[in-house]
Amino acid sequence: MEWLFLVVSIVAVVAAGMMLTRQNAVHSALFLIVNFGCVAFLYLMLDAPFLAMVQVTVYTGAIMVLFLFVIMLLGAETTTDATGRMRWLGLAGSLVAIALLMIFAFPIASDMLNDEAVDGGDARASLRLINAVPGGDEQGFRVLEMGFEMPLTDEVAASVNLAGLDDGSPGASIEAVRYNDERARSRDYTDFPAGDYTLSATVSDGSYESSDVFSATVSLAAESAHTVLLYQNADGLLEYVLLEDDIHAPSVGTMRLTLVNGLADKQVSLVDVGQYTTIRSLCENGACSSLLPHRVLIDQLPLGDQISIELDEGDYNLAFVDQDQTVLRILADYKAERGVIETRVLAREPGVPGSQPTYRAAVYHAFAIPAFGSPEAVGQVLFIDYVLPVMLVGVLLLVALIGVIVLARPDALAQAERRRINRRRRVNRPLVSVIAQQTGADVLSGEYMPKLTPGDEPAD
Amino acid sequence: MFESPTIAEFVTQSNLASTLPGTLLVAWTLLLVLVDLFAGDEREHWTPLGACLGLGVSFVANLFVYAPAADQQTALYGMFIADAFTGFLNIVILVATLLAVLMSRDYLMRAGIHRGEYYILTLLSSAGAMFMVAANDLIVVFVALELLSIPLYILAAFRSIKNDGGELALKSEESGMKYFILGAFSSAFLVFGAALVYGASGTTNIPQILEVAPAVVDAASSATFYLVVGTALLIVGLGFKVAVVPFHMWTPDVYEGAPTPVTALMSVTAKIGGFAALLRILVTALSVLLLVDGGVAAWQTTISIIAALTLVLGNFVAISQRNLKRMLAYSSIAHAGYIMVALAAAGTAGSADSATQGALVYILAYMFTNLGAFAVVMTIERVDGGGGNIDDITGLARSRPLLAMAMTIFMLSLTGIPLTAGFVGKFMVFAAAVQAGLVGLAVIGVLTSVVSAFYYMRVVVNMYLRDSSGELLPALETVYVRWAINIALAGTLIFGIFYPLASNLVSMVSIA
Amino acid sequence: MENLPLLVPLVIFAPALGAAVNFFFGARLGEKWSGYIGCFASLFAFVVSLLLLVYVTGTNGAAAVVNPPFLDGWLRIESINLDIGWQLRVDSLSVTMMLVVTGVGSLIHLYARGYMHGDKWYPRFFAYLNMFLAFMLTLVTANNFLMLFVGWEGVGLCSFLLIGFWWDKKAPEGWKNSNAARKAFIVNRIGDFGLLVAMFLIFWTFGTLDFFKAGELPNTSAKYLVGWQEHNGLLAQADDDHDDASDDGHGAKAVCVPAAQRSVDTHESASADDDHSAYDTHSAPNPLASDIRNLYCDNQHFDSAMLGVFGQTADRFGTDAVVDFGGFQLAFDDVIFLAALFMLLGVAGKSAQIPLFVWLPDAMAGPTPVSALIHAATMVTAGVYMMVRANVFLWELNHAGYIIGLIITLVGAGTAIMAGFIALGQWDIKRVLAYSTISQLGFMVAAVGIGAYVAAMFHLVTHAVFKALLFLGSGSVIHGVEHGHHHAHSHDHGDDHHDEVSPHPDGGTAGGHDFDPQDMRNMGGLRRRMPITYITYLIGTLALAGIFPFAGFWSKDEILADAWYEGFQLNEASGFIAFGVLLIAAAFTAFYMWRQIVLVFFDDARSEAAERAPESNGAMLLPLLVLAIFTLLIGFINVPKATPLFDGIYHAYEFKHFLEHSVSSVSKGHVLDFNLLIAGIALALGIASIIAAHRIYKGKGLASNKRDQLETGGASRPLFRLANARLYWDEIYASVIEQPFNRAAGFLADRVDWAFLHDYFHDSLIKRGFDSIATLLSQPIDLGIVDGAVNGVGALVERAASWMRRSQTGYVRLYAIVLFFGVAAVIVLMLLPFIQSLLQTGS
Amino acid sequence: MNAIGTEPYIILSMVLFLMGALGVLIRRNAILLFMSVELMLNSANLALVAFAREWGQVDGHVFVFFVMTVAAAEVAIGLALIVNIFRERQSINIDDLQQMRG
Repeated sequence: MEWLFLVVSIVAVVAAGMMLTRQNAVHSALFLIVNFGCVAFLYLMLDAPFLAMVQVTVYTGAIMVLFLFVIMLLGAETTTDATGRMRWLGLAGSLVAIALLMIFAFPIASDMLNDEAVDGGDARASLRLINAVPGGDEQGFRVLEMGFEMPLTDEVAASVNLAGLDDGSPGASIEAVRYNDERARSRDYTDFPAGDYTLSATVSDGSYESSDVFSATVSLAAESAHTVLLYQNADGLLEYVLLEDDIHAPSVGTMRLTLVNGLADKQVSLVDVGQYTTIRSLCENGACSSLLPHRVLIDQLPLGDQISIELDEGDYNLAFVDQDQTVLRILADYKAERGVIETRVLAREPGVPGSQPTYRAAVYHAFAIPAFGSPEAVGQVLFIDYVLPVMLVGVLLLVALIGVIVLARPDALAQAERRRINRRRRVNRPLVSVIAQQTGADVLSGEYMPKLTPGDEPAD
Repeated sequence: MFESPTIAEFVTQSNLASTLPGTLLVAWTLLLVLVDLFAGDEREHWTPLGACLGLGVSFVANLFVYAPAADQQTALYGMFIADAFTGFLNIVILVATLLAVLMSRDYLMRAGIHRGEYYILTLLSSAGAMFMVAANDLIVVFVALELLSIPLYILAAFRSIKNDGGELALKSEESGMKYFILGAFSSAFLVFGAALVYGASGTTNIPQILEVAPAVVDAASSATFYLVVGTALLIVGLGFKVAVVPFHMWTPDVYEGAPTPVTALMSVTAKIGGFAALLRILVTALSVLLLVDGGVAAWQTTISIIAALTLVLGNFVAISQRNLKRMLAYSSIAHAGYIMVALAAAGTAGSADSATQGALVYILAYMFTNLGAFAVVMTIERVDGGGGNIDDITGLARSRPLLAMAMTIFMLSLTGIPLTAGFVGKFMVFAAAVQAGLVGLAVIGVLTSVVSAFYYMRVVVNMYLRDSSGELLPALETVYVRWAINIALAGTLIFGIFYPLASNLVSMVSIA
Repeated sequence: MENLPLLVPLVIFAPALGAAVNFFFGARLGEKWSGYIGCFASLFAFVVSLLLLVYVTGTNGAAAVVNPPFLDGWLRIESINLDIGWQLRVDSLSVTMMLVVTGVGSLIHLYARGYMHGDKWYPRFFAYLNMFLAFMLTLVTANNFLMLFVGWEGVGLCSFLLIGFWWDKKAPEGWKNSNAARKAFIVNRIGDFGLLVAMFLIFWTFGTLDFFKAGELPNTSAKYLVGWQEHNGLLAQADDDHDDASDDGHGAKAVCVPAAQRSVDTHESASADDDHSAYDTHSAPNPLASDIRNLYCDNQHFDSAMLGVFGQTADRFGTDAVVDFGGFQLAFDDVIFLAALFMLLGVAGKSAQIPLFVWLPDAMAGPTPVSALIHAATMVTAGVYMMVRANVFLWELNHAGYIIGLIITLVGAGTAIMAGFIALGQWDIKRVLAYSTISQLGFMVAAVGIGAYVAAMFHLVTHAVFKALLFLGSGSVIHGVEHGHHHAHSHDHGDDHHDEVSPHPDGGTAGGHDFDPQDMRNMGGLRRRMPITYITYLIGTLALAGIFPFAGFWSKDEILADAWYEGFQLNEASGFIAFGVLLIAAAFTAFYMWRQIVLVFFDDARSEAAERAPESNGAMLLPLLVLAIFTLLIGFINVPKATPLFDGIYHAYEFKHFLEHSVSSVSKGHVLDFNLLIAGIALALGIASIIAAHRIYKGKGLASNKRDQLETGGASRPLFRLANARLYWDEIYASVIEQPFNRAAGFLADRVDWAFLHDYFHDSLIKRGFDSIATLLSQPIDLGIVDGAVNGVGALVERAASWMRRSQTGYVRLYAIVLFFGVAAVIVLMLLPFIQSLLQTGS
Repeated sequence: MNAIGTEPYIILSMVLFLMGALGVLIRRNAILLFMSVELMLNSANLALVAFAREWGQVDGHVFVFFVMTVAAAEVAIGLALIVNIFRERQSINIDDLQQMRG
């Protein structure tokens, strides 16, 4: 790789040098294109394929062509550099430039000798919290604190805190996620430096403030995403599981669906039941006893476990069933969109004690990390985080448009003038031509026109 | 898949409401483009009126958004910062633009270059300034700076659209070209500086740079070097916009050649944008990082030297100018030096707030006074470009006593005589400098303002105490221009006499 | 009575309102009403000042600080703890100044109604006069340096406007007027710079600009506290309040002041007691001072930072306090010394002292009432007032061995004798008075220098009265001669010429011929034509000459007595200098004034105009008469102790006791008995000078060719020439500095550098450089050192500027490379602090 | 993969940047002046991309994107100005633009 870099950079520098020294502007422009091409190549080496493409199309393709166009339009290829004024500028400028380069290069080079390795920067990890604990069920969920079991009477809000293991530095904390926050977004992930952390979670409901549920030591790798899933175990106590999310883009044409079981007493399966109407008829009474021909996508998932599958693009009717083939939840007309990463957590909905429990399959989206430097990567940042500059740049382009129109269209003002001249020409043509004959110029308009011979006079 | 927010989510999450003054102005201007397209020649006054109205709308929005007690908040995902600083400078920019627009119509009509695009460009340039003032990210600083500058390049060359080969058209063209070349040159430095700062800190967000910077400085590695050189280049790029020595060379030529209302506008808004960005970047992001000894930022020496050079050069060269616009150009360089003094003072730990407030009051005073002075100069200029010399205003007190009085007050304010806004600004700046331990700089400031009396008073003497040399000029005073002068005069006097007004307005400003 | 001080804003607002009305509606009001409004505003201010006098005397010298609510917090920067209110101070010193300003001002307003009659800018003139009053009163009522500075600048502006009032006259005259105005403004700016620097130093040092905080008495600092308390019975009261704090009553005293200091101070004040000190009868407890008093006695830790500038000075001076200027430190005492020096520069500008006196003679271009009011009676005394206000500085400095007193004395005495000498040889009636004013200001400044603050103020007051009288009298004379000239020439030239002539009496040269109504050579014999003017002028002259019993006698005598005491009793150099020099200057005064009397009023008329000069009208004569009466009486406000004839009739040192309440140093000074010897010497000198002048000029008129008698005499000719040419300072400069420089230049240029870099070095640098130095040095000194300096420095600056200008070649690429150099410079500058650390990592 | 560190790229970009600056100083042809400025901007972009890789963020790429857009706008205006000037003076020698000075 070094030699490649060396060759390309030498070409770039030489091209720039040629650009500076060519007398013919067209040559200069062509050398600049070479230089830009080299830079585009360097972009490729720097993992920026998108920018490399933009560099070639916008810079080389558009801007430089514009330059060339104007040079040729004006016939200004060799506009005189001959005037000998201020020749010292080049020398003085070069001296300063070299001095500056020395200043620039010395510390960088010394640092480079010290540390050859690429500093990868801070590797980031991501974390989010999913709360699968419904409150309000007096018989059920309890949090164990100080040896007592306390019933949770209201919706549970859970928080997670990550503290650095080594230095106690705060890693991340996620505040007050409620059960009802059923639709989570990719932006719910919190970023923090990768490393080892102490994970602790607290819950609180309407009557109890912040009870510590547990704490544990976790190791979170770089470029990974994790989900803390809070659920209730068979004993009604709160537990958590740390799930590693697969955030790499799913295979082309598929979506990735991850199923997590948040039900203490059941092993959940996911099945694809062809026709919607049949399911509907099956479950009219609220109790779906058994299913007609179906395809099992995920089989018998125990509590707290997760399994990911890739679904092809298309419409599905999905059903979650337990080990007894009882249908817990049906997702009718489920659209599988390509590129989506989705997590479904099966959890019990809060309900009146004693009544038939109902279940929900809460959906959580995860983000898909696009490849570094890809159009997706740039685009994501561009249109959310940098929406203000995008807006400003849009206005700027409008300004450029208006400016070019204003500057390059003096004829709008001149039109009236020209009309006036033409009118006068029509009226006084014979007189004008006599004068023009003697002077060779149109004295009224100041424009040059060919000499007229007497025979050319108009007949009017 | 990437989830894009819905419009409603975007509006709430991005806190779009706090960017309203700027965004409304842009939106209004875009409407104005259509109005201008379809209004036709006989309704060409629609565009200037619409421009004034748009400024008013933005002004009202600004009053609502930046209510006195409003807290500092960010918007548009941390790109935009809405605080008292932004609100105050927005008002200054809007008033300046209003005055410039009021001045413009007569000038354009007289010069035969009245085009609706002029106002659109003016408004968009000001919108750029407003976003620059609120920029919380180096990228926004750069883009807003370009949005501020590029319309000014065009406007500087606006007289050349007549293309009649007249001297003024040539001058205007030359002015636009010079401004553009040097502006692009300095922009390149700015971008490179921003790149280096990004390389050192890993972020372009100004508050985040502040978080990272101390560690970078302590590391004393090449990252430190990037940061320092990057800071230097940022100072260069922004120093060019505010025209401080040695990045000032373009100023007199461009100011002279550009249409006078454009000169007036660029002498204010470009400086405001530049100084706001300098304050935000240096005081917010790069102050802590370079606190080398005794709570003094390492850039303080540099800024102080620049300020001193600017004060001396600006004031001294102004003495030998005969052309009023050129004189005002050098004077504006000098005034940039005074604001630079405040900036230097902000480099001492603990005095950032007072220095910032001083700078803001100075900017306010300078805005009113300078625009007023340019408006007076504009009224006495002739279509052929004559009448702009210092000898052409002899005896103005006789032919136009009120105009001469207004000019006198502007000159007094520029000198810094008490009971004018100029004094208030100078006082606050020098007080901040003294408080920050920059006594020498304050003394230079006082001395050079004594020098400045020399050339400002020459204008007054010429108007009042000399007989007219030639025939008196037919001064242009229409309602628009008169209003511009009146507003400027009122601002100069009100803020000069009722001191607490200005200091109360800025009392909540804090950017450190 | 208690609420009277609340009236003090009216003192400023009345003239300000008058100015505004005259400015905006003057043209519509017409001459009559415009004059009425101007006079009424001034008289109203005078009446208010009288009420304030009643307050100050009635409450036994209590000082009040008034803070108009709507101007509270006029200047406030919270972040640096700066809060300067528009506080107005009413104490004996400011009331004295207010009375002088409004009293003399009112009379001059009345006079101007007659004098300016027919002027086309009549309303504007009154607007300016009123505006001047407003600013002057702002200056004298200020309770802090900033307000003082506002007034200081404001009166400078009005002076500028009024000197150039007739700028629109025809070519030479109008130019002269406008140049004079510009010169005054620029010279004053130099002085203002000094004052500004002093203000910065003071603010930096004390953290405040207030003279005294509200309720603070001049002597309320820790050093003087005990004496003050004991004499006011306050300690007992404090003890009562703090019985629980300490069983022993004396313990409470110790709370306020360190014991060691206390004993010393008690002793001092006890000795001062014998000399009618401020502490015995004249300083009753100030009703407004209660909070400050509580501050001292309640607060266990006395903090002088809560005091005003002067209180802090008194407290911290002589301690080891240092002032931190960021980069360096200075001893507190040295800082005060510096501040006083810079203040002196301001004084030199405003009060026309060496070397900034040059603007004042030129300022006579303004209308005569302006000369009387601004350039004789009030504005020019602002410097003296400020120094008296800052007496604590000077007092402490003098007693710590700093030579500030000597410097001030040298400046003042030098100015006095120099201006007095120049006045001997002038022909212009107003110019004589102008130099006389400079000379008398020199007296006052010298008095301040020797620590005789009361004498300075006393002379300020009397001088204001009789110099106003003289100026108004001269105006009357000029007016008369001018009208006589018109009468004489209206037959010759016809009516058209009459119309051309400007109605302004001062502007006689308009119309194209050379008659100068101000030239004393064109006068003579006016005694008979203008009897009232003559009488009043004579009274003024005698007062100025220091003849018993006119006002000038008392005030000048007190300065001389103080100088004598300082020199011969205390062996201070400044006293010797002041005594000797001022005595000679006093003799000069008597001589040139009597010369003027003889030339103007005695003998036969020397021109047709003088023969036909009419007496002025009533509006002008009335102020003359009133001022003449005051000139007779005003001297008795401060008759010294043990004066023969007057002892027992008048309270001795009435004015001194009055001022003691506000000028703290006065009470610490010595008290002199009337010294017959000195009075006798001075009086004898004055009378001798008058007799000499009378013998020289009376009856002989002028010698042939309208030359002065002294000029024709063999021995005195050089002296007269010297005075007439204003001391030939230009030639002195030329021979002392310029010629050696030229010779050196020639040597360098011809021998050393002839071949080497000839073109550039010789032509551009040396020749041009020496040319500019020569130009600078050869500026005629009578146009003023500073005129020369301003122009010379101006020329240098312009040259430097145009050099810098030439670098602006218009080439974009040059601009770009300058920018590029700037980039390199900024980068290097920024890197400097880091280079070491970067190098360490590099190695 | 990334055998080459960031520093060589930065040094290269500085070299190109200074060459661009030099071009502004020595060329008289206004179009070449602009091309030199483009070279400067481009080298700044190179530095940005190198830093972006070092930090593993695309923010640098976004910055480059904006710089390119702004450069396009600037070029449009600049060339319009040049065309305008050429029409008036039949020359785009930058040294001919010195009517105003002093």
